[in-house]
Amino acid sequence: MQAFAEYLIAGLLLTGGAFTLIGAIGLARLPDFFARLHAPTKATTLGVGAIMLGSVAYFTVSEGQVHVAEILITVFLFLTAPVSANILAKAAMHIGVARTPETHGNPWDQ
Amino acid sequence: MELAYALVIGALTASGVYLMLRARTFPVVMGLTLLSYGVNLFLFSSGRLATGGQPIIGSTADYADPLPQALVLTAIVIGFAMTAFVVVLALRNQADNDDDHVDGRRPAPSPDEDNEEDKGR
Amino acid sequence: MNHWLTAPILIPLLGGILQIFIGYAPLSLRRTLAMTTTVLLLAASVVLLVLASDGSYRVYAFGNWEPPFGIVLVLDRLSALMVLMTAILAFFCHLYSMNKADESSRQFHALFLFELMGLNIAFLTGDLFNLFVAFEVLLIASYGLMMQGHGTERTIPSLHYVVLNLAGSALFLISVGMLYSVTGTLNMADLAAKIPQVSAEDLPMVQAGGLMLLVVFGLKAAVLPLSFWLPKAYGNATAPVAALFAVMTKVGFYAIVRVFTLVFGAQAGALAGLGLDWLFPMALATLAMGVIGAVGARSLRTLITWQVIISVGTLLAAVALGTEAGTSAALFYMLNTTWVVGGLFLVVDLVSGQRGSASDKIVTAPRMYNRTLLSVLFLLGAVAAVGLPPLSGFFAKVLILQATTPGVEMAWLWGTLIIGSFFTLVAYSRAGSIVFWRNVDGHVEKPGKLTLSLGVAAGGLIAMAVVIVLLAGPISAYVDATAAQLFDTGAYLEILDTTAVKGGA
Amino acid sequence: MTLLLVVLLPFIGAIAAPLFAQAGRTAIAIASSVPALVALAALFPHWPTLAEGGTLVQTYQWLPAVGLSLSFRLDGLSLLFALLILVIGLLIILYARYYLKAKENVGKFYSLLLCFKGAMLGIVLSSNLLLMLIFWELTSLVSFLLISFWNHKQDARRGARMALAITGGGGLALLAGILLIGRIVGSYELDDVLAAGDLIKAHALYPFALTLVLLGAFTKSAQFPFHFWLPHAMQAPTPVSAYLHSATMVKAGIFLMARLYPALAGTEQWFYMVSFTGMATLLIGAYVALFKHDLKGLLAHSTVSHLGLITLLFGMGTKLAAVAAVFHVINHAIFKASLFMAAGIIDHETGTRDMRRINGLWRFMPHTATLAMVAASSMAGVPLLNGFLSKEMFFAEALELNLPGIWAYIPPLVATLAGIFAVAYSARFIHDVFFNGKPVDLPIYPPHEPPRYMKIPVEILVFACIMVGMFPAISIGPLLYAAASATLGGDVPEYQLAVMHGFNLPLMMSFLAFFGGLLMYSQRQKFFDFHARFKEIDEKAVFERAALWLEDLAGRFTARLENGSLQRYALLLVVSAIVVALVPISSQGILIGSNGLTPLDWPTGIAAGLLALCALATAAMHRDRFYALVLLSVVGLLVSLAFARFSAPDLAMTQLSVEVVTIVLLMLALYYMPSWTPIETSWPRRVRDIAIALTAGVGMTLITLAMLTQPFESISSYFLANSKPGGGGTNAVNVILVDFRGFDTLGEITVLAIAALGIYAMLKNTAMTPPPGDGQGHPWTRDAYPVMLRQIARPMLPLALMVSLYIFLRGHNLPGGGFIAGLITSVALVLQYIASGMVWTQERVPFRYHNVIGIGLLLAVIAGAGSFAFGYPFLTTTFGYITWPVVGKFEVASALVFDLGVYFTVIGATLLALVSIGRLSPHSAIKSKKGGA
Amino acid sequence: MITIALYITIAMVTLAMLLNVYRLIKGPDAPDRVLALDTLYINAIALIILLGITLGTRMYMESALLIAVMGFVGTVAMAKYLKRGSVIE
Amino acid sequence: MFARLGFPQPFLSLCLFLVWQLLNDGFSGGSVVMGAILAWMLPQLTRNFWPERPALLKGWLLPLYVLRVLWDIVIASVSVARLVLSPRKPRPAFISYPLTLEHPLAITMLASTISLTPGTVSADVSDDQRILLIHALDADDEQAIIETIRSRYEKPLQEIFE
Ligand code: NA
Ligand code: NA
Repeated sequence: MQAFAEYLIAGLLLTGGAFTLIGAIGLARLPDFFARLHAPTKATTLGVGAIMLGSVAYFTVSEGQVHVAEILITVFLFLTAPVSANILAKAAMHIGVARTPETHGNPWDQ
Repeated sequence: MELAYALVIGALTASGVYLMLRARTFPVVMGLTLLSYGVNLFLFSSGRLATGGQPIIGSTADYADPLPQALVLTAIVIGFAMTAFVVVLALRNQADNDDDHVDGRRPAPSPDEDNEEDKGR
Repeated sequence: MNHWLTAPILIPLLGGILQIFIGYAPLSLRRTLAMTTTVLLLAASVVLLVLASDGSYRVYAFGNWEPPFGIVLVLDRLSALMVLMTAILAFFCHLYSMNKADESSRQFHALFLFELMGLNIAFLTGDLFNLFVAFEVLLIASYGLMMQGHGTERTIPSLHYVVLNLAGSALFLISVGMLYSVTGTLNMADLAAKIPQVSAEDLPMVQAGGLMLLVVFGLKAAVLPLSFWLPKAYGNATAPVAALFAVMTKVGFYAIVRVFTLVFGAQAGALAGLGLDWLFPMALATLAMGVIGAVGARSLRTLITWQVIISVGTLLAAVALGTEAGTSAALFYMLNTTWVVGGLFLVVDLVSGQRGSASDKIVTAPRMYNRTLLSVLFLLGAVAAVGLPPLSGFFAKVLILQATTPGVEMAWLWGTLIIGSFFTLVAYSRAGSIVFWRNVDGHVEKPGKLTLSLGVAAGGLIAMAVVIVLLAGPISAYVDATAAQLFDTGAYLEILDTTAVKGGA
Repeated sequence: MTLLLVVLLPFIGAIAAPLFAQAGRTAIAIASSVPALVALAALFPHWPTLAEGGTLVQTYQWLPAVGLSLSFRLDGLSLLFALLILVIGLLIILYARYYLKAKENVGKFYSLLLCFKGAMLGIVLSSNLLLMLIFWELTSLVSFLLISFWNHKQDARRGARMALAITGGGGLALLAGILLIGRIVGSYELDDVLAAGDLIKAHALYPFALTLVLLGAFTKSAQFPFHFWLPHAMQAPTPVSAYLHSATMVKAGIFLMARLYPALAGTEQWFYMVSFTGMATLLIGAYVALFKHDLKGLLAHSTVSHLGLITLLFGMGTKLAAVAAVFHVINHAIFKASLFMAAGIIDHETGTRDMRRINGLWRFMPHTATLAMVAASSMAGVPLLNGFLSKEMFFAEALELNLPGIWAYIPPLVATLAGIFAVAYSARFIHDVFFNGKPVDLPIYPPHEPPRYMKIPVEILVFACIMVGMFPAISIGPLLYAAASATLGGDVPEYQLAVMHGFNLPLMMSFLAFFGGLLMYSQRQKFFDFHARFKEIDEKAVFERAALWLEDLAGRFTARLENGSLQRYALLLVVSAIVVALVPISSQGILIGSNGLTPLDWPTGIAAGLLALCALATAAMHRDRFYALVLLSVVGLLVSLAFARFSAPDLAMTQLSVEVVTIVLLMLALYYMPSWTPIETSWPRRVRDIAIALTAGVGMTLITLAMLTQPFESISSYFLANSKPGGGGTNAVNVILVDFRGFDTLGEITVLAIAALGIYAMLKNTAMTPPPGDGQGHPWTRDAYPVMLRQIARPMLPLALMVSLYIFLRGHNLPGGGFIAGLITSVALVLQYIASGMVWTQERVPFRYHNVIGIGLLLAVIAGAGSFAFGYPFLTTTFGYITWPVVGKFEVASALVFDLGVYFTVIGATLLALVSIGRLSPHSAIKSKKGGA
Repeated sequence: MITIALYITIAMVTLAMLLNVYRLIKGPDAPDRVLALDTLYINAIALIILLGITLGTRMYMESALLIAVMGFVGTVAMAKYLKRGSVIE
Repeated sequence: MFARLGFPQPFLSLCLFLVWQLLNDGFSGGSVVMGAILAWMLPQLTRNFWPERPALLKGWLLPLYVLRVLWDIVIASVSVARLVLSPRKPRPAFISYPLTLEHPLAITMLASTISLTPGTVSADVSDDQRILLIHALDADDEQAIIETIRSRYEKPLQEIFE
């Protein structure tokens, strides 16, 4: 395998891993539910996307043949993650989960 | 590897059995589900554990035993049907007895009948 | 390949599928088609019995994959007997259901037919895992059937029945896994061939797997201490369903007979006779428990449900003797008890329909319209169930008693069976004389109508007790031959030589 | 044929008799007489042979496996009994014609009577012990129905039940005894058994066999302590009492002793058991008879006493005693039947049987009184009547009994004492009924003589009393000889049948009994006062109480075990499984097999740890149901990862899809249920449950560990080798599912279909009230169908359909297949239901899910049955390759049709189940009125 | 190099899963738990892809795709349950 | 024209065609034929489930929009990462964003975009679909956020849709 490809693949994988981990850290660390909602919607989605790209690259290079199915997964995640976040936010507003006192504005009644 | 796998099955079995022995339908159903996870993993492993040996002809050199996989697949589907049925039965129980106790809504225990299953009800 | 072997499975399957489609068709059409299916099944069962009575094994390899790789049906005397017994029972139950019971839901006939399909798979299959699948088919259908009918009283018993059987299914799978993990096969004949060669290291695994299988079958058969779910489950099901369920415990019995004579039979080396020493005392305890339950019963239906448990205990005690004679006697007894108990459930339903709020409770009630007919049917059923002459139960009991050889086992079996019969006799005479004779003046308003078909259905099953007596000679010869065939496991193993069909027509 | 016919005729009559019921009592009585008349005619020609001690045996095969044959034997003994049964039976039929009222169910009565007659004939004519037992139990059964003929009376029902319990129970003992004899002898044929007497008596099982047989005989013949059923059986109509309880059924036990005399008698056990039982019965019966105020009660206890007498005679073990016993059987039958009939007439004419009210009937019915007095005298043992003769022989035998020491005096003493009582109660029967002042308060007054023909049977019997009493040798001699000869196996001792044997000790005893009896009766008030000091036991009430107590005890015991607690039943199941699995494992020990452990990579380790943790947490946190559900989802996800990790992509996908649908299902249900599980069980029980759960877990761990480390060989190489060439697919798992083991899959989708149908049926008419808000009390949100969700759900459907089609098509060769594809489609549709609601979605689904299920199953069957046409077994698949331009080469496999069946069934079943639950929501009902979202 | 990167990536994803489970168990509210579960689903997708790369096979690709579809529906169902009680109405 | 050929939603058909190619790892003879068949068939089958037609006036602008959003996602993730890893406490805010878009699909796309891009998550849409509730993770200037969204996403979407 070409060194360039190796760097690319390794880089994509590591980036993906890092974002995934950051998403998880955010989920663990951020102060309230609405804050935590951001982490997986963005970081994790992107992280997985990067890993997908790594996989695309890996198989395309190693098998010498185009492999792109992973892209579909990523697209899928991008489509669904905001909806999940939306409906979870609605659920949280309904339940009235605790917010950090610093929060400006109020959630809506459900 | 085998030890970790066995411990997982043990944990699934133990939690499944414990929940199966509860007094409400919902935990019982969850217990049965856990138990069936454990059982499926067990049956699956009766062909031994293999890494990267997916039984797709031509995809690898050594194949895992495909037969237990097929059996487990059947078992999963059947288990799904059964779970669905028992969930609905639990619903019927709730509808009929206005309660989800596994033994239905029972009259308050009479003083001479020291029925330990009744404690706390 | 003889396609007849698939008939008892495909006929109810197709009939059931048809019922799914015509759920909204007029009831009469659904009934006609359902009955046609059952009658066809009965006819096919007779053909199978004729085929099997030459004493050979017929193998049907699904998908043309030779055993032990594919799933095979194996027709021998035992399976043919089970299939025919079930078909006869089912015919009468189905006939009975076509009065009112099948109106409770549009799915009744489909469920009923699928139940038969499951039963027949269980009786015919030669594959352990397929036996599991068969169990699941017949169980899920039985869950559905059990919940048929209006009212809420059957929900809890059904729930118990379902949950316990789900746990039982889990155990079954564990057992299959354990046996497969050592032998690497699922075909029963192949298992029987491989069990004797199991290394000492693997022995405990097979032994534990086999015994857990016994627990599973014991649960289906309702052996003590796994029998307490049964009385309320059967007692609350609608009559034709409860009557059909007379065969359900026999599935457990069949599985024990099949697996434990074939796989863990005399040739099984270190594992020969596995489980029998557990089974015998448990069977006797079951018998005793059944008698106690029957004596304590306060309604006719409860009485009959405990009779089911008495039957199970008796059957398994005879089988646990581990002898050809014991098994033969058990098979004879099985025919008697299955039909008669089924018939009694139907009779009791007719009785309770004519007693108003007293229903089937053993109390004073207004006089029934059809008291004479019903009391005669009950009397005959009770006589056959208790095992008094001149009906079939007596012959069955004599066969079982004769099957023992002097020793401790004989003392226990004779003692339990005879003393048990005595108390059962007391229970039946009490129940019957109170229900039929202790009347207040007048009749209840709007009694259940005793139509011809209901009478034929209930009477037909009870009459089987007479038919068995009339055909006692041939039947006893058949069950003897069946037991002999069962114990000649070497012949069964020859099914492994079956080859695939070559070329098409 | 003769004997079989004799036995069968009454049964045929029993079926035919009710047909004549419409024609009146006379017609049915005549019809009912036919079998007996024919039987008598049939037996008559055999008399010359039998008189010389000959035997007629006729055998037909029935059930050789059991040792049961239709084998009949006619010899002196069976002839004697057959004649009693037939002749007295005829008299009873005549008598009953007038006894029963027109409005009574005469059809049933005669039918039962004939049944009984047939059964009784069966007993005495059987030459196969098992056959005899069949008839034996039949008599118990029929007598149960006869005693309870007036079943509206509580006493009749109770008496009948008691009789059935005792005699039927005895029959069970007899069965055991007979089976033991059969085991010893190797045959149930009477010839073989009687010839094997020495073998039997020497056998280790003899004491058991003897005891069991005697139990049968004693219960049937009302011997102490089983005698109490007989007096209570007097609730039966009098013809029944006269027939069953004097002449026939109670004699069956006696007959049995006579029949098996050569096989069983002659040992010490026999002597002690039989003679002492007889002695006790003799005395107790005679004593109690005196104090009975009920006419039939007196006769019943007298019968008990006489049966004791006969038993005692058999017990003595001498040949002469046996002859005397047979003789007394005849005599007792004759006088007691006539007495019962007389009592019946009195009852019939006065409306009561209470001797305290019945007085001075001589004045009203002198003819009947005369007859009754003669018969009663015979019962008392007055000379010139038949009772005297056999009693005389009995006294003689009592004196002959050689017991050691002081015991030698006991039998004569007992005999005399019993004689005294017999005279006393006979005197009472005569004096108290026909004289003793005027009747008191009779229900029917004044009493009349009965109809002419009702007395004829009594007259005939009383005539027989006198004839036998005066001319014994001519009248009964040959028959008695033949019977005695048959009883003793041809070895008849010298005996003389004469009215007088001279002035000897037995005659002295007779005199003593006679005058002692009269004296006792004259002093009766003292005895009555003495007797009144003891509380009379009402055996029927005792029996009834015992039965109730037993029922109650059994009921409570049962309720204790079968307590309706699922927790207990489940516990029993789990413990059973643990016990049977751990016994072999702990005794032989399996730990780690010879393959040893392979190293664990840490990501797998962490995932395994998480899996175990979440499983345990599900159990620990189960009280918060939603929380537990989330944990359960994690478990499901990790399980599917485990499948992927260990080379099972198909399983991973299946597990995942099923898991999500299951969770949706659980949430659908949870909506209607409490969201929180209360603590139900005490902590010791929870600790116990934890201990059991842990044991199960540890057990499974050990088993898994052992399994995974053992070397192993399986049939799988065949599947791998044949998957492509034989099944046409490279995904071996899929090929197994649709081909090698396609039949399993057919069963599996049937299960799915049935489950869905069952769910649909179960919820069809169920109404549920959902909670107005969540567990914390928040009302539900307004927004049922959020706009974002609705919008994303729309493109998801075609997208998911495409994915599922993709998964479906590749399944044969790559991970995937009909099942997973079906679930993807289902989930895509479920998303529509979630996002846009029940009504909106349902309007857009152009088919019934029932039909989808049906089509699925049908496709699978059709795919399987297609092979029939080519002569192959069901589910045989075929495949081929087609090359098209542009598209290239692709595979066509019949298995794909089967898989399509799976696909449809899964869709139909899953959605039918989910939609059935969803339909419960009242919201969907309200919406449907408005017409969509 | 890819091997090392793979190794580290797997480590990071596994660690992420641990953290997600931590949040799932800690809660404190039901939406937190569902969010953690949803994230776990996505992590599982990553893990399966990584497994495929490790094993050099694409046989597990569809499993990942399936998790994406199924996980979404699962999350939606749970969230809908939390706010509406009735998942299908 | 497309509708008459049996493509009720040509854009969806195109997407489906592409998805099929993705699933089959690129173009091949078989996948193109099959993809075309499915692209025609599936929208037909499911047309009832998508009653309101998406009014894609200028569908060709969509790829540009997608690219922009993709880039923003990367940025978003980095910024979230910074926030997550930094010890500073964020200043969250709920922001009511007045919508000018009207088509529900357009609103959904906007909301989705917002959720995927820096520091914001669409929490709710008002019942009358006129206001979007946005949760901002770290909102220094709420008005600025609203302006950014308006110019960067809502305007282009309006162009595409209406
Ligand atoms: Na009772
Ligand atoms: Na008097």
